[in-house]
Amino acid sequence: MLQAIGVGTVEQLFDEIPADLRCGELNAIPKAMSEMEIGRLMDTRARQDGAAVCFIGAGAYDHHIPAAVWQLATRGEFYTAYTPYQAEASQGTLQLLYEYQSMMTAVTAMDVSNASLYDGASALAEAVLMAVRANRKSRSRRVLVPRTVHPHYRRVVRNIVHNQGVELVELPFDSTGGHIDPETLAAFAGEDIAALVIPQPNFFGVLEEVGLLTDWAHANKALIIALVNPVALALLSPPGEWGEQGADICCGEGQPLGAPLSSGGPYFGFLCCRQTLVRQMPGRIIGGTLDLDGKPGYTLTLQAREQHIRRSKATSNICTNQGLMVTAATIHMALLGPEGLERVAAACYDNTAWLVESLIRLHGVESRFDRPVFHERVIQLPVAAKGVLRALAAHNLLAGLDLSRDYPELGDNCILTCATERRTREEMESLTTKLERVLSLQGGVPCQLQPKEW
Amino acid sequence: MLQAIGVGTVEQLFDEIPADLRCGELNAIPKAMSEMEIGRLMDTRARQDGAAVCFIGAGAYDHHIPAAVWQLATRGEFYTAYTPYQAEASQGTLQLLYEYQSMMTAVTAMDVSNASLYDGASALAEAVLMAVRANRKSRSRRVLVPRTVHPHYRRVVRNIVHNQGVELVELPFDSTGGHIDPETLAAFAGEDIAALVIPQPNFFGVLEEVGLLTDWAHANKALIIALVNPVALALLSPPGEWGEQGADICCGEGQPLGAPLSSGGPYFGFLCCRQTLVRQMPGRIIGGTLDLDGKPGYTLTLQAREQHIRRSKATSNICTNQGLMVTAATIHMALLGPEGLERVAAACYDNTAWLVESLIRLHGVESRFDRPVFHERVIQLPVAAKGVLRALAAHNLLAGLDLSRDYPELGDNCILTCATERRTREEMESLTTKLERVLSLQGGVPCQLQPKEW
Amino acid sequence: MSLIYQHSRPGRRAPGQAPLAKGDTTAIPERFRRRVRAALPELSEMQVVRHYTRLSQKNFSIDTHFYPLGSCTMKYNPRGANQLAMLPGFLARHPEAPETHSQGFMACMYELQEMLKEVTGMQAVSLSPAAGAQGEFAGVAMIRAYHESRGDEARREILVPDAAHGTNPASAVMCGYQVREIPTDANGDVDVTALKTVLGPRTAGIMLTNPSTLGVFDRRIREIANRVHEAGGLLYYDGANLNAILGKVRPGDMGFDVIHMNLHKTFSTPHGGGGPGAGPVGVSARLQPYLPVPMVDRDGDDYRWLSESDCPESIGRLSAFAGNAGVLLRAYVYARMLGREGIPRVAEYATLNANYLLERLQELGYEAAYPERRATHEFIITLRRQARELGVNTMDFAKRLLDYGFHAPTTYFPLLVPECLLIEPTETEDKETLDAFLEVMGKILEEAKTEPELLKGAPHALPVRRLDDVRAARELDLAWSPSRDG
Amino acid sequence: MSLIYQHSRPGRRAPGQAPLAKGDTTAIPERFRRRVRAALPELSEMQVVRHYTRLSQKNFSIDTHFYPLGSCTMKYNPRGANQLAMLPGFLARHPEAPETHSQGFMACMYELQEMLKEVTGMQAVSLSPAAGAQGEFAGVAMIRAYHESRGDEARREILVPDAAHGTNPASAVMCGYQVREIPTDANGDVDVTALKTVLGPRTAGIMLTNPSTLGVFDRRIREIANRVHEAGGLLYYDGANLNAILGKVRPGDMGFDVIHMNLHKTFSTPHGGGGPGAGPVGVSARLQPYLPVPMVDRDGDDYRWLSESDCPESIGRLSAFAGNAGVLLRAYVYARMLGREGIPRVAEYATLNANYLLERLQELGYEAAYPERRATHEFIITLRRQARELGVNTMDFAKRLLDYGFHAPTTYFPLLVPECLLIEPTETEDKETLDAFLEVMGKILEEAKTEPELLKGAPHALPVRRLDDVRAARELDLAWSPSRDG
Ligand SMILES: Cc1ncc(COP(=O)(O)O)c(C=O)c1O
Ligand SMILES: Cc1ncc(COP(=O)(O)O)c(C=O)c1O
Repeated sequence: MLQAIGVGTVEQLFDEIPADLRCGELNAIPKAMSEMEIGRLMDTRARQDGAAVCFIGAGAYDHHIPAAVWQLATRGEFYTAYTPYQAEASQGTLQLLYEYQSMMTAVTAMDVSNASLYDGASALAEAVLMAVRANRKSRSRRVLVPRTVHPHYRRVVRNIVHNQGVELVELPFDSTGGHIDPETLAAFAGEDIAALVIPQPNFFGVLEEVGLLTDWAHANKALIIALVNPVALALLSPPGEWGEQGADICCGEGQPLGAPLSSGGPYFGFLCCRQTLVRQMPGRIIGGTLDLDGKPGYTLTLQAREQHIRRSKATSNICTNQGLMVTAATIHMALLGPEGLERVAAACYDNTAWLVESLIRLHGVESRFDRPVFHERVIQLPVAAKGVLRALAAHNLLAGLDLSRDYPELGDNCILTCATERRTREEMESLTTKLERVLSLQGGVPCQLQPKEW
Repeated sequence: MLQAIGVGTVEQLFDEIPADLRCGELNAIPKAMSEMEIGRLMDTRARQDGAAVCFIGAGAYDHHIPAAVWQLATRGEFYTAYTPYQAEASQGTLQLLYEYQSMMTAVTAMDVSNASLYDGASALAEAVLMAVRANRKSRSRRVLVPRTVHPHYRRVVRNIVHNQGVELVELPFDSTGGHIDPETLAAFAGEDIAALVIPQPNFFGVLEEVGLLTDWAHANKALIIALVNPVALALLSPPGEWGEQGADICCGEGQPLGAPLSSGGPYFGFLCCRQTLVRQMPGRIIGGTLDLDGKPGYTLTLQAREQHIRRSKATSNICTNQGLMVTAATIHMALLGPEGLERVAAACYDNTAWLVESLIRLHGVESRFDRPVFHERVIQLPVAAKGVLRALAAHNLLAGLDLSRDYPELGDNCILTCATERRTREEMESLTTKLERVLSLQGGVPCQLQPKEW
Repeated sequence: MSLIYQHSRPGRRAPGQAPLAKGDTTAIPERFRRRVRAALPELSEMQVVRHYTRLSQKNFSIDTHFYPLGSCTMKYNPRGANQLAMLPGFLARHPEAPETHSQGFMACMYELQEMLKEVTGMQAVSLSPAAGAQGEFAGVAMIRAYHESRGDEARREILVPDAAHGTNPASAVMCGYQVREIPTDANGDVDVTALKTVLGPRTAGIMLTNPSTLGVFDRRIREIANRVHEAGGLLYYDGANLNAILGKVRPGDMGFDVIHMNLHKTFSTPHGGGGPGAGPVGVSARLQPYLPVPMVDRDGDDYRWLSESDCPESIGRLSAFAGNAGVLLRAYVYARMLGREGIPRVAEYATLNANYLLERLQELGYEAAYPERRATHEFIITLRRQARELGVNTMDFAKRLLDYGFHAPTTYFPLLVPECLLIEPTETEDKETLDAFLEVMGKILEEAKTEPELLKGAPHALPVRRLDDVRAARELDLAWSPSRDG
Repeated sequence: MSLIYQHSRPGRRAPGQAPLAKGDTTAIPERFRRRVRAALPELSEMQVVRHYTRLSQKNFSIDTHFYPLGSCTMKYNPRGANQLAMLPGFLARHPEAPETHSQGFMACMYELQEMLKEVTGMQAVSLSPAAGAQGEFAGVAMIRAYHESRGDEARREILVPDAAHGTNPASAVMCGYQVREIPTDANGDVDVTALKTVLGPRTAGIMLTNPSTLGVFDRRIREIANRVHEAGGLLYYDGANLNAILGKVRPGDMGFDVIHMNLHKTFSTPHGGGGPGAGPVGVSARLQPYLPVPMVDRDGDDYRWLSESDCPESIGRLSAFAGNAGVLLRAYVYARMLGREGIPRVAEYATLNANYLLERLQELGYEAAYPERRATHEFIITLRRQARELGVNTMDFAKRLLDYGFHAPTTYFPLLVPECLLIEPTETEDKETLDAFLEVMGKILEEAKTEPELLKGAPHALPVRRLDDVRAARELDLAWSPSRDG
């Protein structure tokens, strides 16, 4: 090959790089390992982390994933293909994505879906930017974001949209219900608001009065951005049917549809909207069409919205999205079907209800909010959550998320707890018993089990 | 569908079964479980068993299996196909098996290979039957089987061949060398022997004098059945090159080529032979041929040897073989290549040598035989092996196989120990240290750690 | 497609797959050493992955095609069973690991033994045979051991119906028996009159499958069982067709003494392009002492192995360890997922699908071999008329089906029905697939009349056209060699 | 191929996949409840498996095809990285698990940060951006935060060469910047004269990739860096092309202030048909305070998270948790397997393969866009002559390649070279594959002359013929609905 090129050494191929810029050996990088060696290392590390029983939800849920999902999604043909730019050589990916779009519109009752964004939080940020672009009736760049939206999501949205001068206004929550009291919106009546975000269920697991909120927004010329859990939608009214007219944009975290917890990613963000807003949508969209012989096929469409065509005028900078996760989600939804998804949702609901009942029987443990939830609940402990969670973790029980950092108004004692369909009665009983023990020890006496600070 | 058939209920379809034979509910079978539930159960059970570090070999070896092997072998197209009866719809399997046959003949230096038998032990039984059929120069049904052949294999061979009146004669081993002393064969000179089995390495890991043995057998009109470890053949002289003429039949356990330990199966038996014996070979054989257009393709061939054509006159009753394991083995060999296989073998050799040196430094621990080995060694302990192994197992170290049951002549103190390329220095050091401790405790004092009997 | 060897280049490697350090082997004496490296292909990891990925796509399989291969029970293999059998803990267990480190695995095996007892109506089960044929060997060897233990040495014959699978006579011969064929009557049942004439003091036993490989349930099974037993023989049940009767009728209740099961059929473990399978055997009380080892026994909360020393009359072990353990784990998961409720449904849907196909094929003009009988989980059609009148044979029909994306049914088996197709749709196929198959079968029948050359030249749409089997057997080409490529 | 919906029948299920017991949800008030079930397809498990198995076979992919898609680095994705990143312990870790239960994962992340620092020559790395474009956003946001922290509010412009990837200008706009395009000179380098005229007090920074997407290494990078810095701007390095220079030259040493890396390219994590990726960012010392959170810090033997409270000047978090953790694990395994020795070899073989293809394509009669230049890991040929003389365009060439089993190179990008193909063979392809590609490229050139219709009508051998993109955009069909089929 060198001969064909007409050079003597491979090094000559780099001769356009100024010699003084060339680097030496990369000494900070360890020496090569064989697959067997790195396998041993990773095995040890994975074992280190993977032992606990998880009652944390807070945006990432421990669902059963059918074995077929990842066995199919990791087939080389799906797994090692690129973005389907050459449609004729990518009908596998393209048809699957079209099917995904179909399933997501079915679940959300919206008109159209894109083919994914990075995750739920960035999907919300894109939805906010999209709403500001799309709302022809509003000239403001103000968007109402309830404090019941996941705190990380609120941060991500701010970090992304503030550069474009979008103003986010926080809506408080009702301290007994844990929801947005529709009354609080009265203060904004008549103001120019581009959009209102409604989480359903909200970060506390609590169900929002989506119908009332949607109708208020539409009456005030604001668009509705629904932020939903797709599994919850098997039981809950879908955004397309909220209020009189339905939500305008709907987004959320796709993780509950076939993505393992996996330290927070890869997951995927989904984004759906009304037909009329489709040209404002960011991300890939797949469309059905015909080939030269009139046979149906699928292709990337509406590319004029995208960065590779529109560059600085694109609806977003997104390019690589979360295709493989969507592949898994599509197979996951196909395996569960409408009834299966409903059973999963119902089992989560039931489990969490059972767990909460069991926990609040303990002395001093209370349910913090009194309104209906889906599969998460804020639980108030009689003592500070931090030490209790730490003690339980030493028993490999991750009992929930400490809310004190993000919601100081709830005090130091509240945790957010979730029991998906994967949690068994035995695990829930064990959590209850261990919590009882920890609380009795911590009622004065310092906890015996003191793993290091986290 | 019932309507099309013309019945009212599915039950009617069973109306030819005499009513009094019909069974009721199968009460001893538990109720259905979902994939999630059985997943939890299996997970618990797998965890229960999978923690130990394994220094047992004795016919099943803990090798590294490249990740690609099983990711490819479990592709639905390989995994869920049947035996390739319809050749045109099975070129994937057929070509792969042809490649497998090619690789096995390369490794063994034999002319032809079949497409697998159940395991190494049954392959040896088939080889014995084949040799008895094939040896035109011998009228006896006597086969010499050294005591250095795996004890389970000897049992399996006997259990299978005794029904056909084949007589197995045991050859003793040399008590210092652990090998077959070629001198012992003098006793059989001039006798009518159909075949001699030569294990290489033998059950003790020891290398046999394959050249001398082969030449003796051929001089005495007996066929040679080589029983070999395919990984060892990367270092050791292949059966096709033993002595002046090479072995006639070669068989063995394919597990070291890509099959996980998996409680003993599925593995696969391989069987190769000289070209002239191919019509006596049992099992599937794939041949290259041409299609109607003259294009090359692959198909099952020499089916006239097989039960589905020849019925009671077939060379064997085998039908379903171990196709998937052969798929894995083929991919495994392709990934390693000649140099990789040699590296694996050399690492095993080196590790075992290192381990043995380390162990025999302990007081009273000795290497039992003095001849060269491949990757296993008989180690003699100063006390009975049983208690020592039990104590080490309590530390999750499986130090080797107790030989007292199968070789009472070696006494109670001998174990067979193996360190494949997967064993690390740390693991070997840990075995040495723990053994030292156990021995010091058992030197009089009974072992502290007494898990229940096994 | 090119062979893997044709991508090989000297010195090419997938370096991460082997140990990076080179072990020192200089101490091995020269006379034991290999002189020339084995001619394995030399490739990069990507070449291997790409080659075998593409190669796999040349297969039909259950995951890609309807595969109505009679007697083979090509039904869907649940992916969960695969995943769970391959959990790292199971894969890592050494067959000689002590019982203390094996309780999880042994619990599964014990429970599988128990479930198989219940499903078959037998007294005891041993799991170790590696496939159906090895199960048959074990079963017949137990029959022999039984007669021998009673000094009944004259029993040298095993009776086998002419419809039997080839493994049946072959297994009997492996056990040192002579085989006598029993004819089938016009309705597909065993010819009892003929049977009576051969039964006698030389009869060691009879091997049957019921429903038979003719796809009918032998209604006189009770009578057959009585006659064989009266003659002093034992009854062997070839369980390859167990799928048809799961939860409906049990071989033990029919009077069988010994049975093997093909877990790779009835219990849906993947066929893997030709295995591995698992062929557990179940026996009535009188054969229990002879069951092959190892087996798992329960002792309070603990499981323990039964081996030669526990079972002195056993026919012994048939594989180095405990058989195809990984296959057994898959079957265990499958049985637990089906459960008590699901097991009879297997037989119901399998039978429903078969009868539907049979009925509709007859409407299309195909001839049933046994038109008066119910189909069981499978059935036979015969193309003798088409062969005679149109000059197209069963093989032509079969190959043409491939062109339409359907795997062919079993052809020319059983041997007694001329030009036959043995069709087994299984319970996991849906009606739309069956209807699509019927549509194609109708089309092919039409083609056979109007364009017979289409059938004779088939397949046309596969990676290769029809392959020359005669050439393959005559000009043996069984392994690649460097000279092959010139 | 039929849609999954077309296999659906009411009431059909894969019952083992959902909980068997029905949870009680009657306590949910009516007004919150869904009234009609979602129109998801209703299928058996086998139908799903068969549908998606067959569907997958309609794709080209690295595991099946040569895929020389320029700028996309379609190289082999080691299967080991996948397997290890999917170990149960890693999959089960909740993103909010306490640090005590995360040390294994965090160790990998920390070491990956360190390795990426070394490879890029930067001071600090944050792993969280989910893909290249999000890395760009993070990088430009840091540039903005830097200027703002100094009160340098007038800098409102980001300079972007006309050859830049579309994400560059789009990301700058997402950060609230105006974009100014910089032209390219005749040799493919940045036009420094033009650059000088636009640099000034409004310049926030410049986004470059070097080697550029024109497949050449900008030899005056030092000068560019100096000029931009002198003007008070910062330099952003689009690391999509890092594969070309691994271990040879480092963006930090070239003078860049911030870089994103596409781990799904350079570190070979699978593209998954469009993601997920990972786009970590590295920075020089002055941008370190602004890195996005979370990051992993080391404290003796323990690892701990750095979040908003530890990094008050951070641009904050860009995803709910820590980005595409599973992708990062794959990249970590890949980097460890390559090691210090293997990393420079990536650049060497990638460059060798590209230069070989470029040379041989020119011999065949193809026109290089920059014939005087060395190819880096990729290069451009232009078909402007063929388009003019033969009336066949780049798209026709691309589609015809598909017929021969090669994925097309990137077409019509970068926009400034007319009728271009951007070709990146990557380091994992072997010479035989490159030669086969060259042979086909020769053939197609011949066909273009003799049978241009073959190209214009291509592809002919794929599951579909050329698809009508215009129709797709005009008659929007973005989701299946029951009415569609009936
Ligand atoms: C009726 C019948 N009996 C026995 C067998 C043999 O089973 P195996 O292939 O598992 O050895 C088969 C399998 O093809 C069969 O169909
Ligand atoms: C040069 C260049 N820059 C940036 C990107 C964007 O990266 P990503 O697709 O990961 O967002 C790409 C990927 O296509 C690229 O090729």
